[in-house]
Amino acid sequence: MIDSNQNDNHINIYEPHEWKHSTKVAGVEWKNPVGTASGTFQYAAVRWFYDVSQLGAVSTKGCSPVPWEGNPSPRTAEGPASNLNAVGLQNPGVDHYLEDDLPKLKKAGALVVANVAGHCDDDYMQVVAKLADSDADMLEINVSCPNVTHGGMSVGTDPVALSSLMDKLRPMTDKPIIVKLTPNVTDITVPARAAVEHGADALSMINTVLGMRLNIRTGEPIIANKTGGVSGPAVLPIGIAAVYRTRTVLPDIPIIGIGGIDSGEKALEYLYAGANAVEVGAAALFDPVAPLRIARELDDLLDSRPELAAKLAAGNTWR
Amino acid sequence: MIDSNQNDNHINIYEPHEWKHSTKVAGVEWKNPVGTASGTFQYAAVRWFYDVSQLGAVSTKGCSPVPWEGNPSPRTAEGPASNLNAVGLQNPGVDHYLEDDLPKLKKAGALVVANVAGHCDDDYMQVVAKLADSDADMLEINVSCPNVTHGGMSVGTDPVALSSLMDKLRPMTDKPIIVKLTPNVTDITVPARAAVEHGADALSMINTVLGMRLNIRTGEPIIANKTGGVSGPAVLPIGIAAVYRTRTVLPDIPIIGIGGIDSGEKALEYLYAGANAVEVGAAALFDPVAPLRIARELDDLLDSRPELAAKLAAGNTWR
Amino acid sequence: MTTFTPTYDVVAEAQAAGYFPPRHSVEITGVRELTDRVMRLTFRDPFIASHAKPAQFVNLFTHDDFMLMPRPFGVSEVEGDEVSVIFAVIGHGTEQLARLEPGDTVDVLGPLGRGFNLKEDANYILVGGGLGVPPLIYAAQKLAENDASFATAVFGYRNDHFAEEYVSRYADWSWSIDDAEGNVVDLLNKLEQGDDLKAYDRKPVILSCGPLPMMKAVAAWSAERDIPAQLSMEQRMGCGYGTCVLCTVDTVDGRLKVCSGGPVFTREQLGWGE
Amino acid sequence: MTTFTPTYDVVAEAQAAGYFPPRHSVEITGVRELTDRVMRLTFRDPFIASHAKPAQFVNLFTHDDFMLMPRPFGVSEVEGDEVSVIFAVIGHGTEQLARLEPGDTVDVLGPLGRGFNLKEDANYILVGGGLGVPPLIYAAQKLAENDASFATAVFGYRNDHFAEEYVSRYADWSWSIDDAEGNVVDLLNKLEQGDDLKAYDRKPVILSCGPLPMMKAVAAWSAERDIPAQLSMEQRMGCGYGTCVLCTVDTVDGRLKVCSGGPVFTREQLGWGE
Ligand SMILES: Cc1cc2nc3c(=O)[nH]c(=O)nc-3n(C[C@H](O)[C@H](O)[C@H](O)COP(=O)(O)OP(=O)(O)OC[C@H]3O[C@@H](n4cnc5c(N)ncnc54)[C@H](O)[C@@H]3O)c2cc1C
Ligand SMILES: Cc1cc2nc3c(=O)[nH]c(=O)nc-3n(C[C@H](O)[C@H](O)[C@H](O)COP(=O)(O)OP(=O)(O)OC[C@H]3O[C@@H](n4cnc5c(N)ncnc54)[C@H](O)[C@@H]3O)c2cc1C
Ligand SMILES: Cc1cc2nc3c(=O)[nH]c(=O)nc-3n(C[C@H](O)[C@H](O)[C@H](O)COP(=O)(O)O)c2cc1C
Ligand SMILES: Cc1cc2nc3c(=O)[nH]c(=O)nc-3n(C[C@H](O)[C@H](O)[C@H](O)COP(=O)(O)O)c2cc1C
Ligand code: FES
Ligand code: FES
Repeated sequence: MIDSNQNDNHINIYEPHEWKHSTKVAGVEWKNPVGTASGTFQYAAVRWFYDVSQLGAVSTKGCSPVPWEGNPSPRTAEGPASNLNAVGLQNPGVDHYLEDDLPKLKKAGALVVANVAGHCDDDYMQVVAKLADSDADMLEINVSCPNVTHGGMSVGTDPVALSSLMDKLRPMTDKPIIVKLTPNVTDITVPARAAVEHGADALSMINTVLGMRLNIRTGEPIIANKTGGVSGPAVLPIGIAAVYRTRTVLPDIPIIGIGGIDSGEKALEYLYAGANAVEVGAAALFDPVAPLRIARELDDLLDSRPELAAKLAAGNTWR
Repeated sequence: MIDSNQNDNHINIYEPHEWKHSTKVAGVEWKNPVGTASGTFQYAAVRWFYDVSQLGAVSTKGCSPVPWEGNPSPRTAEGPASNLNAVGLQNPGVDHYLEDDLPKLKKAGALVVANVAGHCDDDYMQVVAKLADSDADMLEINVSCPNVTHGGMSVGTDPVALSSLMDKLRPMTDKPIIVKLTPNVTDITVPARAAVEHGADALSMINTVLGMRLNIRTGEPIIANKTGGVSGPAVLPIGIAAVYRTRTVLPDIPIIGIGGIDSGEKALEYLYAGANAVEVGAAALFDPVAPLRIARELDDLLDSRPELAAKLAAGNTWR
Repeated sequence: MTTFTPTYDVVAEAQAAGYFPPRHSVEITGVRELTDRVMRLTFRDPFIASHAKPAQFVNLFTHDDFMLMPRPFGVSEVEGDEVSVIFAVIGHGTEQLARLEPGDTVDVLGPLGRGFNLKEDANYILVGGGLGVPPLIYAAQKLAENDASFATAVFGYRNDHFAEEYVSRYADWSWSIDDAEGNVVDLLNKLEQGDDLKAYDRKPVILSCGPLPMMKAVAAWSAERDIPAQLSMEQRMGCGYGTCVLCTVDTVDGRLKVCSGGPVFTREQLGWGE
Repeated sequence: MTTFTPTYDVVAEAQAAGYFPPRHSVEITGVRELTDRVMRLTFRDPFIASHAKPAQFVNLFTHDDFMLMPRPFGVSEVEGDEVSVIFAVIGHGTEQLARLEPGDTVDVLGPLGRGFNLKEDANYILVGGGLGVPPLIYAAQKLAENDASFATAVFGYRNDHFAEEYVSRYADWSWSIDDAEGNVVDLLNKLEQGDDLKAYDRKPVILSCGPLPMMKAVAAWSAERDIPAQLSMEQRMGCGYGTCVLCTVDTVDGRLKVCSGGPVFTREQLGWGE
């Protein structure tokens, strides 16, 4: 019997750990390259499972100017090796975020990426205005939300709309702005370039992929919203391609790779594709401690890759 | 022990079978709603495994005006619950197709969907011209190939280019033309409408999803072509959403659902999403007889769904 | 290759560090088919056994990597360090769980959610329907430990009364009905008429779990009588521990998470039967 | 839930209908670790056992639904109705296959591809490197059945000579070398000088399988001496049975499928060593 599976290599994630390999995203140092992905991390839930300060960063749930109630239930369905979601960005709003989540996370020692949602440009501006003076370390603009300023399409699918939104947001804050891109476009390098040319300090990708499941007993959609966003292992190759292709076009912009990461090996694959860091989403739904486990696995994998590790620590990338 | 798994319900696919539930696609009757997807079916390989006349249809490998040598190897990699491919449309050309594959398939009693590939509009026209007088039952235009007439992008991503291509092809033949769409677009209903408004008799979707894998031992892409197309179970929700959304916009056009089908249940899910028929791709790579097994499973599932079955047989759909 | 399951004792490590155990692997110790497509599965898990409260649930995970999402089930009994759940085979996940055999392992996360509030000494009327019954068995089991409270089980089944054997071990009184005979509200009315819902001077409190229409009817029934009602809800879940907001139910306080705000909500919270 | 494996005898059904068996489930009867991360796996499959030719291969499938693609391995020995393969653990798929135990099942499709042409009575010089060795063991086994032909095994290993035990059962002469000592071409030269590659009056024919650089060197070596060479190639595969064109190799006749045009190609087809 050969026993080389990574899961059998006992990593005790609860033991104090000296992180060996840091990264830098838009000038901000992360103690390791693994963060959580927005919408799959709530401090109030995760704090019972591990010390959130151990992560490279935490990207918090998309934050809107006022509380949003999101979509009706059911909000989720399962795909092969994936999860579909249609939360509809339910969140208690930016004021609650500033009073509750953010101070708690900062007190807990987390590096906080505040994810921003909006249904129109003004929504984004209101949230960014309030976050500008906050303790958030970085802002992540989720441009996958349906946007009424731009006719219902998401800003992320329209480079002109994205440019104009960035022109409004960029002057509002000195904090690093990460633009989080949707894969539901013909060519992701187009909005990527628009975002960067209009002031983005970094990009993160991918958000969820448009998908749907039906119940074959009823013949009807499982999710009340009908369609949802696919995430989890199934989307890994889509995310890798997005990062790699964007890196080819934009050699210098920091990129956070997201999509289907459930192991240190897959996080590493994103780094080889040209990412400076990664965020872990759905894997945390299936096991609360997944992001920390992945961070620890990656820390060990980087030991034998000093060239890559050195590049990351310096704020550079493999490609 | 409960034993209700469909795989334990013994279906002997080699026994003669009277198909109970037919479908109609653009006026052409299929003896059952399950065909093979282009590129995953070669008669010379499959004939050893089952009687190909038992399928609803067979969509043959993309055919070009002259032999194409395709991409260098390696051409494939694995994703979670998926396969990535970058064949680059290697095929022996339309003349060989007309002399060899097509007559053999017709002699074997198959209903043949001839898939057409092209790197420029002229390629497509040459192939369609030759197929127009052939024994092929339907033509399927693969508009996911990179196209030089339209600046290297695939025609499927550009509704204007697609319309102009269809305007050229439509007058060339009375055979039903199926346009096969790529999911790598912002909104698949846009090329879908363009195709239908310019003469398509039916649509098939989805082609493969853009993806990539890297080797973490070398840090380099696994596939020589770097990126490839993702297919197999992982893409199921993406294909379902494409069919459902297109059906919403185009209530009457026949649609062939493709993507991630590996069981009768998943084929059925596409029918509920609004498809008139389905094609099975990657599942046939993992088991040669998968398309026939799926057809038999679906035939049984439709027994208890007389309303759906009646609609399909009449050329209508669930939605 | 997402097997999250470590082969070492991650529960002990987590607890030693002051944290709640993550997903971990446990051994199946018992499997029983109670009736057609209804299974009782028992696994060894000292942590869950000693912490679970009635109406709390556990996430079970299949070994099939196509099905990564949690399958939540209410704890239905605890004996020593063994935990039982009772579930219906309704889809591919429960089909796979139904195939497990003693000695096999399964991944689990829990106990999760907020259980029933059983602090008050009362006559708890456990109104269950179908696969809402299992958590109420556990409520009866816990109530049996408290001499000052009573448990009256009022269960409705589709046909076979598959859980009577278990609930009768613990409940002070146990009644049941099936679809051929009527529904649980019919049964409640009959019992009320026969004075069978009274337990000495104890105040009645309804604990209910079952299909939505049944629970709404029970809520209305209890509202008419001004009996407090705690209702355990079901919703498709993404995580089961409060991190994804995929499992909401509409309440008078807005959309709340079933997995961490519930699964138990009061009639007032749901705004039902008023 | 894509388990393609029926629990009934699909092989018999396919054969009865005149077809080649589809993917089916077989029982593991033996597992041995030959050296660090090199395993020998034996399974019972009367069909493959009676049909496989040397250099033909079988697709094995993992039980992990993340890894749906076939893992092709050359048949390395057949005894009765049992078939053995020898493989290196290089990735997650082979890791999982290495964990199988006797009594477990595994899905298989085969035998696939075109094997070596052994029709001519000759002295077959089996030149293998690393994990190219297993199919050559089977070539030796088949050649041992023909008194008019000889088999001279010339194997190169990285370090441990893990397959000598098996090949020595069948080959008429068996030589090996490892990286510390040199490569197979060094060994071929040495054997040639010592006249050890001659077998009476039999014409030499090279059968080779191993890493690409080794096979190219062997092709050059054989071309210089005008010895015919059949080379068994490796390529990432999608289907293994000729339906997807994912497994090509560049030949003088264009890009051919390794799985059905090969895996065995002549030196001339590959245009090597001319
Ligand atoms: C708090 C809670 C407690 C529960 N307790 C029990 C119990 O004690 N006994 C019992 O038989 N059932 C119980 N259920 C329902 C049980 O979780 C589902 O029947 C089960 O998850 C179905 O899984 P499947 O793979 O067979 O179905 P599939 O339809 O194949 O599952 C697909 C996805 O949908 C989810 N899903 C499907 N149906 C339901 C449902 N009714 N509720 C929640 N998620 C669903 C699955 O979890 C999975 O993520 C409970 C549900 C919740 C939320
Ligand atoms: C005709 C043929 C015969 C073979 N015979 C043997 C043998 O007898 N012994 C042996 O040890 N190996 C043999 N191989 C190589 C063997 O197939 C791979 O080592 C194995 O598939 C790797 O699987 P993995 O999951 O561990 O690797 P992963 O890298 O995790 O696999 C990912 C994908 O890549 C494919 N892949 C990776 N490496 C190779 C490779 N070298 N060749 C082909 N596909 C690959 C896998 O099949 C899988 O589809 C043969 C290959 C071919 C084509
Ligand atoms: C339940 C859920 C909620 C999400 N909510 C948000 C969100 O509020 N803002 C956002 O930018 N992305 C959101 N996402 C997308 C994830 O952050 C991530 O981009 C995506 O899930 C792909 O990564 P994964 O495959 O690791 O999950 C959400 C994803 C899930 C599964
Ligand atoms: C190896 C391979 C080759 C393919 N070649 C073609 C092709 O020539 N023409 C085409 O229209 N689609 C081609 N496809 C796409 C499939 O027909 C199908 O649309 C896609 O794989 C999604 O279906 P699946 O998930 O069932 O595989 C190919 C797919 C694969 C896997
Ligand atoms: S299931 Fe994730 S918050 Fe409830
Ligand atoms: S692997 Fe499919 S044709 Fe060779």
